[in-house]
Amino acid sequence: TEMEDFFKINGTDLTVLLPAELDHHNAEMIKRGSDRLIQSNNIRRIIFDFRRTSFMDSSGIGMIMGRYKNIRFMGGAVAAVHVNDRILRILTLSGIYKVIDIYEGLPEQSQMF
Amino acid sequence: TEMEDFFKINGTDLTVLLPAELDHHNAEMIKRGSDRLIQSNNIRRIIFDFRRTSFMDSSGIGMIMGRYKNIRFMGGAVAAVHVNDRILRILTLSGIYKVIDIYEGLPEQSQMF
Amino acid sequence: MEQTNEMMIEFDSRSCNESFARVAVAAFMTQLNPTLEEVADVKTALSEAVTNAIVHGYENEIKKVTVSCSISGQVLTLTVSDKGVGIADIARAMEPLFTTKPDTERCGMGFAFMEAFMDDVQVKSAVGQGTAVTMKKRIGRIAGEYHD
Amino acid sequence: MEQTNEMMIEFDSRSCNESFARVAVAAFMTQLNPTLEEVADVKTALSEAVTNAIVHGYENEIKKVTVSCSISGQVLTLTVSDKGVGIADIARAMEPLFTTKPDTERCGMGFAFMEAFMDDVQVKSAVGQGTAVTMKKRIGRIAGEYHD
Ligand SMILES: Nc1ncnc2c1ncn2[C@@H]1O[C@H](COP(=O)(O)OP(=O)(O)O)[C@@H](O)[C@H]1O
Ligand SMILES: Nc1ncnc2c1ncn2[C@@H]1O[C@H](COP(=O)(O)OP(=O)(O)O)[C@@H](O)[C@H]1O
Repeated sequence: TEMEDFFKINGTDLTVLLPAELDHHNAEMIKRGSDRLIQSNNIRRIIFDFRRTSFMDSSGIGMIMGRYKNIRFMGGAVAAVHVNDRILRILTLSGIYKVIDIYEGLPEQSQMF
Repeated sequence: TEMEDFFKINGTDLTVLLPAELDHHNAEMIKRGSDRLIQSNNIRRIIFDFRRTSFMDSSGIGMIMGRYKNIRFMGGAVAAVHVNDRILRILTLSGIYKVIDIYEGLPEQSQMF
Repeated sequence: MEQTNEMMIEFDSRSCNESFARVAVAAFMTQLNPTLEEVADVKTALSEAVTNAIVHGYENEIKKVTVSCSISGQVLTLTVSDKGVGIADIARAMEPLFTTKPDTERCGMGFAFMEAFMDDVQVKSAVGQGTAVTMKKRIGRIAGEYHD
Repeated sequence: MEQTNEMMIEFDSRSCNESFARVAVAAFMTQLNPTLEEVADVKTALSEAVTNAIVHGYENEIKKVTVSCSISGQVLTLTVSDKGVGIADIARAMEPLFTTKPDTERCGMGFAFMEAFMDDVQVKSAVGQGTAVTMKKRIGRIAGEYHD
């Protein structure tokens, strides 16, 4: 699992391909990796891609919230894509859906909420 | 997991579809189930089908050996079919390959040993 | 008589053991024939309590976290314990969004998630001695099969 | 400095917990990045020792079986313990095909399998007090990465 597998930059978009299990252990890795790229690449939007993710707990919420706070400060936005039912339930429970855009598929497709 | 899923009688052949993990716990179940059928159906050959089995330990060997001893006593035979590399290694280590027929596929196809 | 079964795991308070703890509990609870949803609920609640033991209880020092797990009838009981710093005000700690570590991106939702995904959550704690979180959940599609 | 990590599981000596023990140890050893073959080897050896604790140590009474597991560098160490009947003659018990329960379809290959699949097997036992089997295996495709 190399860092390049997780992060992809496209213009001012950073896409983060999240791991299968987004717990405290993996959230710390994602946090460190993405903050380095956000600072050095003038990122304006962070897209968290959940396509491989079947597990997330509140550490995952904390990590997304942390990135949201950083990028909002610079006028940026956060999106979550390829969100399955389980992940949606966690995002809803946490209230974070109020500040990030959530898509069942990709942003180009119709928005869920 | 109903008993009918594991056992199939065809003439004097009893085919035992073994579980994913053939350990002490499951070996006990297979033993009880097959002995009942062997007695009441004049079985002459027991075919252990490993197609779903990825794990076996010496309790599995003991169970096969036990069925072999019972049926040999009545002039019958034992075969193992759909045997993968891992299972073959265990069968070889145990020495049981000397008294049962082992097939990578089915008995109709070419015999392995 | 209801069938019972017990196990306990104890492990170093390293974040790499969080997934081990989830797999172990999920493997143990399969004997209750749970739905995927029930397994996911238990894994999430467990993960919150184990992470808290590592992050808050031991503040990332390497000590032992314990998870005891028992099954009685259709009810799964989990207790996650540490011998760490303990909690002074348990009621306050359990309030949604309350966290003593906002700087490290804790979002204060751990206890809220435990309560959302389990039927019952009880916390015992003493400052300087440690914390034990006990959670229960009734598992099984076939409700009412047991008399209780 | 070599990285170390430890865990321990303790469970009722019921045969339905044999698969739980295998899954827990397999989950713990993933951090060594083992091959599928190495995982299968460890699961088989573990299963033999756990089954022996249940069948011989406790003779199917329900008591506690313990599996301790540690990783140091690339070496996995497992100790399976029971507080059961113990073994009078360890050398004899370890001989291939020797079994004290031929009537229950034990085939006397348990210790032989442990020795075939692990690098080292040590047995400590005292009659009336119990048995501890300690097994070691070096894991990893990248031999020689650590200095030892
Ligand atoms: N095992 C523990 N040991 C000490 N303090 C704890 C423990 N678990 C929880 N706490 C306290 O309770 C607070 C709330 O916990 P929680 O709801 O899980 O949110 P978070 O983990 O995001 O802070 C923590 O910030 C911490 O102060
Ligand atoms: N944990 C244990 N407690 C007591 N006796 C044991 C234990 N493990 C092994 N033994 C003794 O060693 C013998 C050989 O064990 P093993 O090689 O595993 O074969 P098997 O389990 O098929 O008998 C057993 O028959 C038993 O007498």
